[in-house]
Amino acid sequence: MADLISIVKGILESKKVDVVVGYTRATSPNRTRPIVIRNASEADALVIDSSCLNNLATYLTRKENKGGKVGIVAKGCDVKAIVQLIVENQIKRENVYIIGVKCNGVKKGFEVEDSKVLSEKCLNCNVKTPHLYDELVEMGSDNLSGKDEKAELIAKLEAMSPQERFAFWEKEFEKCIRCYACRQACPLCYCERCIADKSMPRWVETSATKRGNFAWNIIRAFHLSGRCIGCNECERVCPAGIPLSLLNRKMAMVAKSEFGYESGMSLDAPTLIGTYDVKDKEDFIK
Amino acid sequence: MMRIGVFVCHCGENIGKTVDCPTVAKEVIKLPNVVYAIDYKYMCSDPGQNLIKQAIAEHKLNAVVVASCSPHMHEKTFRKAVSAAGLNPYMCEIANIREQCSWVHDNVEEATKKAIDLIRMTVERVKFNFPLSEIKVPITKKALVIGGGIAGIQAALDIAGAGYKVILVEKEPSIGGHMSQLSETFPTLDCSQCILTPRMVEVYQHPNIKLYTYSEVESVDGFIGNFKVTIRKKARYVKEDLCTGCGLCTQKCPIKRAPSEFDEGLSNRPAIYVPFPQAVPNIPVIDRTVCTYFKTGKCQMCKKVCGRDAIDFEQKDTLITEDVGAIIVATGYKLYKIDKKGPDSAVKGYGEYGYGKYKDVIDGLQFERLASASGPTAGEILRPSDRKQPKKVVFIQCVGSRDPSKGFEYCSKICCMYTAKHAMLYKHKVHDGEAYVFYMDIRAGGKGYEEFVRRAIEEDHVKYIRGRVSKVYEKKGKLIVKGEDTLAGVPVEIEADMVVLATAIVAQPEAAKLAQTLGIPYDKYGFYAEVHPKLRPVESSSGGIFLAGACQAPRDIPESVAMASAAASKALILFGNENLEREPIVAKVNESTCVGCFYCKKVCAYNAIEIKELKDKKGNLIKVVASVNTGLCQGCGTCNATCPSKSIELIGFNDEQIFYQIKAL
Amino acid sequence: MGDNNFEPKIVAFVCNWCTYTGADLAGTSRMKYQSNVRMIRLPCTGRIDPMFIVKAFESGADGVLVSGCHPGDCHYTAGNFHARRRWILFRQLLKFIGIDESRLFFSWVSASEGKKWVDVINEVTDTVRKAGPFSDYHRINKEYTLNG
Amino acid sequence: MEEYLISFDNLKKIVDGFIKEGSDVISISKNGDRFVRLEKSDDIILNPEQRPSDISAKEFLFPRTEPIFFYCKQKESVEIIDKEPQKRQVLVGLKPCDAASLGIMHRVFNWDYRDEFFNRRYDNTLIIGLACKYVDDYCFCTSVNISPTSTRGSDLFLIPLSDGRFVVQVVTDKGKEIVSRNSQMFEKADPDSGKAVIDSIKGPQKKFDSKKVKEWLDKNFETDLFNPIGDICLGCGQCAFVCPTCHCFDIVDEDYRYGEGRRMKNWDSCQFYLFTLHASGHNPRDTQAKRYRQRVNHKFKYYIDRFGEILCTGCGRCSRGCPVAIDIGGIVTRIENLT
Amino acid sequence: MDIGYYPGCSLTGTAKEYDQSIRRIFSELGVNLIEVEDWSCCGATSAHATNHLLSLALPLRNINLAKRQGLKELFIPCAACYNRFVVAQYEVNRDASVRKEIENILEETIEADIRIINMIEMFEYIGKDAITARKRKDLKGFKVAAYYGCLLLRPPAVVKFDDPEQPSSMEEIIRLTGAEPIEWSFKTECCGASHSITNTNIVVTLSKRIIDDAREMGAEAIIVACPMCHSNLDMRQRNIAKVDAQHRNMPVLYLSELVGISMGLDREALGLNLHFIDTEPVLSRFSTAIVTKE
Repeated sequence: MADLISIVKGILESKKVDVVVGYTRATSPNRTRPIVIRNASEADALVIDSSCLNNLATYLTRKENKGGKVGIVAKGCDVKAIVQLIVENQIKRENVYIIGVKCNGVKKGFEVEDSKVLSEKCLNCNVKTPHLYDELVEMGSDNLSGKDEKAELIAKLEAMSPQERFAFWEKEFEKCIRCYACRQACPLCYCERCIADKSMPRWVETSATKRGNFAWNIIRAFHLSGRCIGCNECERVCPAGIPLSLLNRKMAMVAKSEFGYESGMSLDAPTLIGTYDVKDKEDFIK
Repeated sequence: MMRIGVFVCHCGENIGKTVDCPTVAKEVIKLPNVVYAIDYKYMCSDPGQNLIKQAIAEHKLNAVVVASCSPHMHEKTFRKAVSAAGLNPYMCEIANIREQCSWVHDNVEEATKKAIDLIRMTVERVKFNFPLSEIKVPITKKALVIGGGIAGIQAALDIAGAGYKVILVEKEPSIGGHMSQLSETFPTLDCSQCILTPRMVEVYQHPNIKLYTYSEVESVDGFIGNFKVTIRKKARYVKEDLCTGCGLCTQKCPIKRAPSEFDEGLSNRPAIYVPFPQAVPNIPVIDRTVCTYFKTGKCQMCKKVCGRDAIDFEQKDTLITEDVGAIIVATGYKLYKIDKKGPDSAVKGYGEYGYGKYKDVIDGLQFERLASASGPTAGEILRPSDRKQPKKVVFIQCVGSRDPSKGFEYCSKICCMYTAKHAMLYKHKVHDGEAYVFYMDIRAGGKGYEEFVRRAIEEDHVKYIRGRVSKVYEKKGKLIVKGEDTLAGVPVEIEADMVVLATAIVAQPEAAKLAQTLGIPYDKYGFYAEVHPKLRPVESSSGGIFLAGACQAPRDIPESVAMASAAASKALILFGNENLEREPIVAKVNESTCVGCFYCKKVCAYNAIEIKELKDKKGNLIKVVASVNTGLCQGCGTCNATCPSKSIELIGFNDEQIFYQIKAL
Repeated sequence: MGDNNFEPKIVAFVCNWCTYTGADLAGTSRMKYQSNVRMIRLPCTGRIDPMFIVKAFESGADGVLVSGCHPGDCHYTAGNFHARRRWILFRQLLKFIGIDESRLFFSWVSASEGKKWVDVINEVTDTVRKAGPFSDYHRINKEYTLNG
Repeated sequence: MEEYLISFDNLKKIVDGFIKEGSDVISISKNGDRFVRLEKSDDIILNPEQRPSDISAKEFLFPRTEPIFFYCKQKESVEIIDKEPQKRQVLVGLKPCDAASLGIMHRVFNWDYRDEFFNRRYDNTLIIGLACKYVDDYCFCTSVNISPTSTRGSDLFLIPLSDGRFVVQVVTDKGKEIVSRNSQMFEKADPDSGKAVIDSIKGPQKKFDSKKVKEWLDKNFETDLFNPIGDICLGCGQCAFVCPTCHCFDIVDEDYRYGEGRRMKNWDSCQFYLFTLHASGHNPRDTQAKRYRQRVNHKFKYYIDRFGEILCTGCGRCSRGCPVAIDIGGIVTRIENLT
Repeated sequence: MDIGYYPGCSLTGTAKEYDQSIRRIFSELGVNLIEVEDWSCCGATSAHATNHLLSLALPLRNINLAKRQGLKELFIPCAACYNRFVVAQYEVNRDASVRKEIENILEETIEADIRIINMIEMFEYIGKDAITARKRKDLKGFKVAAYYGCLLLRPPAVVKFDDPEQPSSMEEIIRLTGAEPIEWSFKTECCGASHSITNTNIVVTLSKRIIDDAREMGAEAIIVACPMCHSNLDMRQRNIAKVDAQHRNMPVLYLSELVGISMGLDREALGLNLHFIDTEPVLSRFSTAIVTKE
């Protein structure tokens, strides 16, 4: 397996790509951050290890990058996002050069207490080796482990009464400060003008009121239904610590159970919304 | 600044009885932007309408809400009224306080409250209405007729006769369709070809008709009044302009044993052939699947003998595009071929009847050829296996029809009649022969039909047995037909010399494909669906596309012809206008915010969403966005609801209108 | 659930061709049903945006009904199929957030089903009345308001 | 400066006093992510090793959203209704970097326009600071004229002693008043009783000299220094929302119900594309790099120009929480190295 | 592979060899047949003729038993039983009111979603490769007539199995053994089963015609997948011989037996010794060899 830096140098020199998005060491040594590399000489800054949490696919839909040829370092989960972006006409396959990363899971965070804990998104990973790539590199493994608290929580919520569930979310959404970090970090929130910023009419109240927060979080979750690829970036970046992945995962579960659908897996699979089956379940319709 | 007038209608007692209209008027005048409100006995009456017109003038209203009956009743009336007063008709909205308020509630208090709410909501909505004008779409006054059978021929002649151009496309080398294969026709027993051939020639010679035979519709773009059609003209390997139809090539062709499609395989034809003597156009075509030259690269006999050097082995398919305003689909039917059922065929079989296994078990069309003077036996009834005259012939009806368990649920409609005809023709030609017919019911609804069947039974002594046949098998050179006589309640076995199966009428195998090309719906059998089974029987749900003949359901000749003329008149009605006018309720894209995810395109049932590239002055691509073809858009608004960023909105039902309507709850 | 004189506020989003016409038919046939429902007419169920429902609750609705043409009868051929798929997802989402079957209803009512419309409306109204005011949503609506 | 000693229990008693008299007592939450109102004094956490909360305490003086006034639409007129909120509140256990921030923000809210909403809260707020023993890669208070033991912004300042008691430094009259009101809870401390502890706290080592940084910024508005940051910055603005000194806000009118509405004041961030987007469609800060430049300049130049204060207390929240690990301390350090 | 097994009464009596051969070959094929515990009558004859509800309740009782045993598929070799089970399932799934009635009778809820499998489907289910893989003898040249009878195929709308008039699935299984199914017209002709006891001469005439046609078309033996068919065709040949001097015996084999033979299994083990018509004359050429499981 070729090594990351030489690959990146190669594709930059051969003009296969204009830029490469990858990871580099951040200020604190057990943390990495994204970096955009424009010429081969900078490539040495690249690193790839279990602290590479970010889903870099977010950068593919950036105005600056659109149209151009972009190389990207992508774990399996990130590749799902890339696939979904291609399916949704946001990028062209031929314009993205995927340096896939064989990944054994990434750390929950950079804080000491998290450094041995496996990120939740990795627990049920089905793409340790990416399902689409142009080159493949190894990440190497430091045996992390974690347990799927969210799954338990979802089950717990489902068991609750509607009122209890509502109360739970009221408490969570109340924290929302509407920084929209969840949106900015999401690789699939590529709208140029988010509905939350639409003012005529104002579907989502600007102020961080409870009802505004409900509206925002509901529409966010719905717009990602059948699209979210479960990279958990939204939750990771939420400064208010709202467990957004609960919503995304629940909807992914629905997509699976109702339609046997999983997003980001295939370039030619039809999208979930935008298609229909005459036999779709309608037991809830009178 | 919005100046809204509210007009509350009593509709006599209909509304007034349960809704306290004066109070309603008093209440709604309090609403912001409502500058005038009045109740009146009958708003839809002339004085009522004048009330509105005057108010518009006197109070400088720029929007109107009429609280009355359902918009389905009088929306148009009131919109006309306001436009008469110089207001844009789309600045008028209806609050339905009759069908959905006064008529369905008893309690005056509740009904009145509800009426006020409904009006308030409508007032809020109308604030975000804006003037709209009908969309005008020009019409190309030229028709495409697909299918050169009797229906297609009739439609083409009617439209051409009215002075409009017609393109007639037929996939076979000659027009004429199934009717040209028939011997005689029920109930008059007049010779099919004698009545059809003149029509075929007329088509060929008509100055307004452009005929493309051996051609198929490749693709159809556009919409009512403005279709762009691409036609694939298949290579004949014969130059039509040079060929005189002398027929020398067909005589000299060394290949003689290719089964004749026209004779349903009961006779053979050469590799270069004209399907039948009266074919229109009388120009041969080379069947490259059997032609020696195409197989081995040698021979070229036809080329050698052709004095006009009309043979062209190099000929390629050509694509022709035509602009038309209306399309008439007349692609006809096929007979259900038992032996050739595809894996996905809806039908389970009838293998037990031995079709394809026993030579002398044939279908209806094959019998037509046997009985036809132009057929392989020159009209003599001789059975295929040994060319002997069958003395006992069994006709089995409803083979595949009316059989939910293993056939089609539907009735093929014409079998009762043509079976009677067959039996009759047989008896006329074989006087000492016996004819048996197994039937379920006789369906002879039609002018002179019942009488015709009676004649078969009473004058020609055809033996009708009511019952089904369980199997046909060969024993000692005879075809044993095992069946049941349900009237006598006994099983019957007939030792027949020949068996004729009235197999089901089925849709053309390519029907679904063509439907998708045209964008018209079809039923589970592949028959094309009409918009309304009673009131709009010859219109498909796609504007400007009409149906004629057996492509829509099993039809006999008179019906097909009637449908054809009906479809033609539909096209002519269209051509009677310069422009199409349609409601401006269509989607509109906000290009500045659209990111081109094209979910809107995915959900659009009318292919109304097109991909548009935005370029800067230098012509560099800025981005790709959706754009709406207002000709195709039908205004369902599914795109609007689907668009995540609300960058596409349905004019007339846009987000703001609904938003504020909800808000005023 | 609470006070007996509670009258639920119910919004119905309906398509123009089937349900709205069906509701008209109920009227022309002088059938009677409870007066709580407020209709919002749209061309097609396909037009009904999930945001409408959120907005309805924000505007104080205690229950929301979505109704259109039976599958296969859509005036726009497939609008209701797309709508149905949308609802399958959205309904589950709202349910997960605590807005359940006692607040959100779906039905197919054709132009000829005046009777069914009456039954649906009465059933919906009764269910919501039984469930009581949608106090959860009313509560969050109250935040930062004059009387909140 | 007066110094006293107080036991944790007595401190709690005082806090209970506040609660009883109806004041809001605010302290860090159990999981340390943000500040919350306390039910009872037992919930107080005074842990000098505590990492700075994810979201700063500023929301108690400058809430993420607040109504300015309400209005009712009549047919022709609009009626305006003010709502007078605000009771007394006590912030207990603020780190020096947090305590200082409130004073810094006070400047901007009392400059060309006196923001009554902020001031009303500010005047009604008592701040009890706590010496800080936490240091990580993102702390740099010492580089912005603050130290883990500086009393800036506090009314009372607590220095934890090994025996569980606290040295209480009385910083302001507000603080004095508390002491005198609860004198029996305090015992006089001999001078510099906290000194030992103070000396033992090193704090983060100085990363840069803010003067040099400003000099450079004064000269280099046009620079490509911020481009690499622009490359990766998501423009999510969480940095501004967690920052104890960021104070930009946006004002919107909301018809929260038919005929009734409110004028709201909401947090905003210069990192948002919409922040400077003109109605014309033109955007003077059209790239993320420009937006980030604005952030740095505002904190380390403009604010100093106007108020002589750095608009940063080195708490490191923005960098700790940044989704893409952009480290403002690091960047400013790099700037210094350029000089 | 575990699969539910409902033998039904015939297979414990007149059709013992059917049961025997089935158990033998499927153990060879590594299929574990789990017999439904406490299974009861399927209601094929009397109940079916006298009491509609009972005729549904009986099979459904057994289905519920099977479900409770955690079975997902139920293999029912007897065509009559198979037919009853499928019909019962169809009825309750189609008509909620019937379901209610039956549930009241059974005093338990019905989960009729178990998959019912007949003899032929069973072979298709375990896979044709599995069968060819276990083949030890090629029965090449062995001309046989596949006889389906009525119960496997009718009513078509309910059983939804093969073409009711012109079935071909059994032939496909037969071909796997190398034996050669002949084309004939009496595959689905009535053998008179229901008159088997009450009106034997009807059975004689009907069965005779079937056997005659099979022979005329060149068959050496008839293959069946139904105990009723077997007893009629096998047992009644004696009576046929009485009315028709020319009658020559025609061995009648169960499909399972045929497959067993191709597996080279011992004929006793397959129960061929229990037939009325000696099968040796046609089978002798495929010499026996006891194959022990490897």
